[in-house]
Amino acid sequence: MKVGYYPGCSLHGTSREFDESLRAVAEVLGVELAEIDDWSCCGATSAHATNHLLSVALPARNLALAESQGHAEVLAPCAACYNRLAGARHEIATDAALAARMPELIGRPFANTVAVRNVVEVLHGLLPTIRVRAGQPLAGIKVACYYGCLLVRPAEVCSFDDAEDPVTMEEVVSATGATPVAWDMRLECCGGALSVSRTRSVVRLGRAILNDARAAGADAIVVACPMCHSNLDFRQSAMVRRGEAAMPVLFLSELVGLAFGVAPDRLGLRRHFTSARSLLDRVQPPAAAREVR
Amino acid sequence: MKELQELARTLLSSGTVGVVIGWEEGPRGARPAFITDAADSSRLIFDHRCTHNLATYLSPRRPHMARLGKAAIVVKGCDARAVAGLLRETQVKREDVVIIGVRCGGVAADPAGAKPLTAETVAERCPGCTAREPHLADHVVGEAQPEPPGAPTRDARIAELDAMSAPKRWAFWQAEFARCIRCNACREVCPMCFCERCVGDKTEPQWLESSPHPRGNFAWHVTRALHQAGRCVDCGECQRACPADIPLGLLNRKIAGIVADRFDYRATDDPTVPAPIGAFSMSDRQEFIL
Amino acid sequence: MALPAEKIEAFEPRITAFVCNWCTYTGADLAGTSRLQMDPNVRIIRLPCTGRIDPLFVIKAFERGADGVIVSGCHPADCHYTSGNYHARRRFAVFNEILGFLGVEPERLTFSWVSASEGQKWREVVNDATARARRLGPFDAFRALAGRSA
Amino acid sequence: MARIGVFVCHCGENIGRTVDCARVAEELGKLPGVAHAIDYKYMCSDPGQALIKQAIAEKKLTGVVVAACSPHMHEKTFRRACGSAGLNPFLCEMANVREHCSWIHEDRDAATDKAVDLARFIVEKVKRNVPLETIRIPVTKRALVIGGGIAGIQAALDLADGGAEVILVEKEPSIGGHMSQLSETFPTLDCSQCILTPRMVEVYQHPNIKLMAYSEVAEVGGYIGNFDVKIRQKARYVDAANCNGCGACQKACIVRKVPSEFDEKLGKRTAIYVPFPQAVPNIPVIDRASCAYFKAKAKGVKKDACGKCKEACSKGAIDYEQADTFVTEKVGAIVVATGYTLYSIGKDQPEGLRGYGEYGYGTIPDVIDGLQFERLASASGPTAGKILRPSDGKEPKRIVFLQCVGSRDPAKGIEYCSKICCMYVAKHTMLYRHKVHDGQATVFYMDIRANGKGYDEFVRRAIEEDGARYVRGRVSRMYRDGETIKVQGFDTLSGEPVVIDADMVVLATAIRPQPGIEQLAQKLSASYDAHGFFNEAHPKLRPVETNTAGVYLAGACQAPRDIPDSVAMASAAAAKILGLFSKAELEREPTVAKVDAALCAGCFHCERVCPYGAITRIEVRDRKGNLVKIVAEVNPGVCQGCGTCQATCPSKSVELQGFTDEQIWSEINALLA
Repeated sequence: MKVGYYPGCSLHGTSREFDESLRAVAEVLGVELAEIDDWSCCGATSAHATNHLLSVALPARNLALAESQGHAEVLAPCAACYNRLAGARHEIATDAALAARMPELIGRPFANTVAVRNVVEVLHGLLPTIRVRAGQPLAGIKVACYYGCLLVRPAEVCSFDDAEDPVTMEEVVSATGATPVAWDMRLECCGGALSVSRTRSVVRLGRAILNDARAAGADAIVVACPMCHSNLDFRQSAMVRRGEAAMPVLFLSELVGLAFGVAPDRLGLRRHFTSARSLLDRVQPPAAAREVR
Repeated sequence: MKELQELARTLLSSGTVGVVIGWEEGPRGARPAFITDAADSSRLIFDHRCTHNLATYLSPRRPHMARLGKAAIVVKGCDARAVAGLLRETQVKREDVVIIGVRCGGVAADPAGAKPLTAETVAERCPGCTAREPHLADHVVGEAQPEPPGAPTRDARIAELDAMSAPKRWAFWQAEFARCIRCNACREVCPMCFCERCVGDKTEPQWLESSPHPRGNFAWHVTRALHQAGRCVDCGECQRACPADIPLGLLNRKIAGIVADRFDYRATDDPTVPAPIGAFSMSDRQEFIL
Repeated sequence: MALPAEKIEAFEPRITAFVCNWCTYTGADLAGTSRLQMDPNVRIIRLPCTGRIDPLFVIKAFERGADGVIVSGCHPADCHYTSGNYHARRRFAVFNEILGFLGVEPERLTFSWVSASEGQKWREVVNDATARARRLGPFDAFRALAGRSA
Repeated sequence: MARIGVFVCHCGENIGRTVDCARVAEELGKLPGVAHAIDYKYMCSDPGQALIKQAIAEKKLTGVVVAACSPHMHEKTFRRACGSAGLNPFLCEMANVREHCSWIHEDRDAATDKAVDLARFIVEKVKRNVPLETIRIPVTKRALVIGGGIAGIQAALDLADGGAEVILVEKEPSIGGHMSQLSETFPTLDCSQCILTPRMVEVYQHPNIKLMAYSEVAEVGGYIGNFDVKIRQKARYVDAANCNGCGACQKACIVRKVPSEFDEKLGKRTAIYVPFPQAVPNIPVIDRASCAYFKAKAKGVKKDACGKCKEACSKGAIDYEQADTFVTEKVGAIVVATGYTLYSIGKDQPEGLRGYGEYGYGTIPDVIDGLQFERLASASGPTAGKILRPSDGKEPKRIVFLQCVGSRDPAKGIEYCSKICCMYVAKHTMLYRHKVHDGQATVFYMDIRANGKGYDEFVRRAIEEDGARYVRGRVSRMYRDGETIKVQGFDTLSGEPVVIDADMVVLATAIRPQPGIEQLAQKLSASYDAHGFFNEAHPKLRPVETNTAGVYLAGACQAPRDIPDSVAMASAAAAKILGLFSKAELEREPTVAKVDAALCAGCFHCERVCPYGAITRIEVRDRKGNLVKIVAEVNPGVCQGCGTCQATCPSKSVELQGFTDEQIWSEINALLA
């Protein structure tokens, strides 16, 4: 299986561990990630806050590149990239006038034929393989799956799962041998980019999420979004109070990698701000944990 | 072949049916056969020359057939769709007919066509056929056949016509229809033309002039096409029967395209699938309506 | 096929309209009561419902020398008989495409939904159909079938 | 040879100004078959009509054409005039030379030419007209009412009081419908049962009403005035004739924990039960699915099957062998009053709808719907009128009410307003405050739609006197936090997100039609909208009729309705039916289709396109009785004369009288001569 790969800026920057773990997991699963040549910014929040047309054209350029490079589908691991790419695809598909303008705007032919996938969706499609490849190292580990906002909404764009009650991430986690917990804050806002401008709001929101996961008995939170990860991991020290245990926050690909027995180093687990040691200590065989500082 | 003959023998000698409608060897190639005596079952054949759609003999407007008793009929996949059409339009009851399906690898345009079947001799509807397996049959005999030789040609010709200006298309069809002698062979051979009294024969008022005259010819062919919309099974019999070589298959193919495009309907041998004309959808396209 | 300007002036197309009793006929009545002036080239034949309008009527009208034909009835969901217009829509969708395939200029045939309150729309339908037929000129091709030319 | 009379009207100046009427008459007079052609100032006036009558008599006319205004204006007038002169009215037609000619053209020559054309083709049509007889249909003066809620009860009583016989069919064991479940009603806060139960008893005792509870309509045949309705009476396993309603069987029943439908699953009932104490009829039914006797039988246990109720019954009324029975009734009119059901927020939804995952898909305890709250507030309910939350029986001190759950939410598949929720939520907050004095009700709303008599005052009272806190905005999420439910929403007036802690949440879920309504509508050949509500014949002028003659609507089967609206509709439907029943026979225009059995090949395309189910199949047999073929036949009582069958028939073996192929062919021919 070969799939076009759109890493976006995060996976080359703050979330390198997402990229590293994903490549390690893809290798085990026999998925070839073909990075799109000459990819550019998806537009993220800035574009659609300033110019609507631009916010569609930027993703369209990348989709057109993928199209010309022969890809039927593109994997966009970052939830924001995914949302922008899938959103633009949807908008162009449902607006003939917009579709007609696209080739001229982006300066290349574009038929809007490329499907956009996120990590949860792709891994979910490989459940049987994951079950076979996963040993038992995660047995007994409880995980809170955190979707955030961009992965499953809006419903008409992100139709791979129920926008209000998604289950795919839990199913992937189950396939790794870990146990997903039932909790309430799975879809709550993490504060997103307000992390910089209104840090206190993000701390307040993140704390509620951490507390709920902890109350549900989770040993770790699993995410599939660099923004969520950054907020819950990087800002966690401000969220937990004295006496409260830290909550490791893992990318879904990292958890799957652990299940496959990939060395934590290769999964980038050492890059986290909140130590994953408490979790790694429980991963069987515990030898794996030694590779981390 | 043996299998088919054996089956016919059993059906006749057990009294299950009074007649088996199939094909036999005739002086000019294959021809329809009506076997009423089990001993004659060995006359039955099936090969690429058996182009006739025998379903037309099931029409209740053929009383001499009814006299032969309950019928078993040999059908190719395309013919089975005609039987389904008759069932759908309550002309035949399912329990009144035994359907023997044969697996088809395409037939020749001419029942006298020599072996083997080639891209030159194959009937134009056969290449790319999607109905070679008769699902409706009570018994299916014979082994799976290879794909018919050759490539589909009609869609390209239709596209060519569609690309012409209206006056050019008009001239094309007028030249074709000008040859029509109103012999009604297209109608008589058609399994789906089972009306008691064809509108083409109606007087008081006479909507369609019945003499071979350009005006009546045009009206007839438009009306025939319209009445076939969503009903034609593309068995090609009208075109084969036409002594004037009018490309009726082209027109039929065009209609099939229209109903597929607009109503998502394709001829099928499942009689429970309702025909598109006589039904409607709230969301039918209406781009042609102001 | 377009005619030179002076001929267009002189030519008065004959247009037959088949309309349903409840919507378009009443809409045409409203155009009358509203005194909406329109081209005098259209003659209306009243049927109960578009469901009753048979493609044979259209063929016959062309055979008899009509230069244009209008078929008009109730908007979807407004049919007095619930669904006659839906059946007509399917029937005429196919008929229209077949005629086109056989080389009849699509401008000869006008299909419209005109409700009882759309007198204004009826005027537009009439004037547009007349203008189109005027532009195309007499339907000589069809008349030639009968061996007579206009 | 035809002898047609042509009468050209000037309509004062209306036609005469632009059309040369004399010339029209003169031109028409030259046509073969026209025996008489004149013009006159006002054809519709008495002297004008006299001219027609006189000509019919003197010139022995075989047909009349009046070239005047639209037939919609005066066709009836002139046909009546012809009829009174002894000419069959259907031999008279009008040419519309006013609306379609003189009023829309200015050029006198062009208008006159056109008027001649218009009259000429109508002359050709009339030549082919044949005398037709008005169709007379006998009327069975009995009505069927489907549904025994407040709408059905009101319709049945009004009809019965008006002297008509009524059959009232109710699918539940008792009549009363949703209204019997309600605690108090807005805007007066009078007790629902107190006003309803006397009406229920009245139904039971009315000599003109035959009540068939625990029954359903299985089949409907026939047409206005003459419906044949097959009704399935479901087995109660209790002999209604012998039961005296003592209740001993229920006391004896060993299965005591079946969730009660009447109490919206908040209370329990026995396996043999009457839904509520005031049920009408007061005859129990055995719920086979939960009955110990039937369960044991199903497992094959022969001995020791329960049978406690049978032992307890002193009248020997319990009959385990009872089976469903069918009766066929003849009725002349039908009222549909099947009411509503509530949308539920769960995950499993019918096609086109979505549940509320953001509210936990109905998995959070103490999130209930409006009808459940009614049962909690009802003195006869499972808590005897105390507001106690279902999970732990504690009294909730903080209740959040949500309006528009499902309703007005296209994302969930329902874009319409459910109409009654604004009012009953206000009522709920009042009932709550009256019962829990220190309780705080919070209402999330989008708009308040209180547009009835005394309605807005009622909502103001809830807010101003009973302290309900109204928050304008929607709730985005709901989740449990220990014993509390966190309700997270947005106050659009202050522009702030809000989180409210609640002990209980009440959802005003959307009103939907009863399940199975499509099938009923199909049996009745009545149309319904995309949501399954019955369509009225005209949204303004015929609000309680359907497009199928003789079938009427009352209550929430047509759209969300409150009690006053439902009652008004029911009385209106009853009045319509009593009007229908006041005549011995119905008269119908003979514009109906007729099949030529000799030509019909029996393809039944006509059957498929007929909007009214007017096509039936009949057998054609030869003299020896052998079946020749099965052909179509039109029921003239059902046919409404659209003619879709004729245009569809490939061989033109069906003809619409008044618009035959011959007539239209002649019109086309004459028009383009």
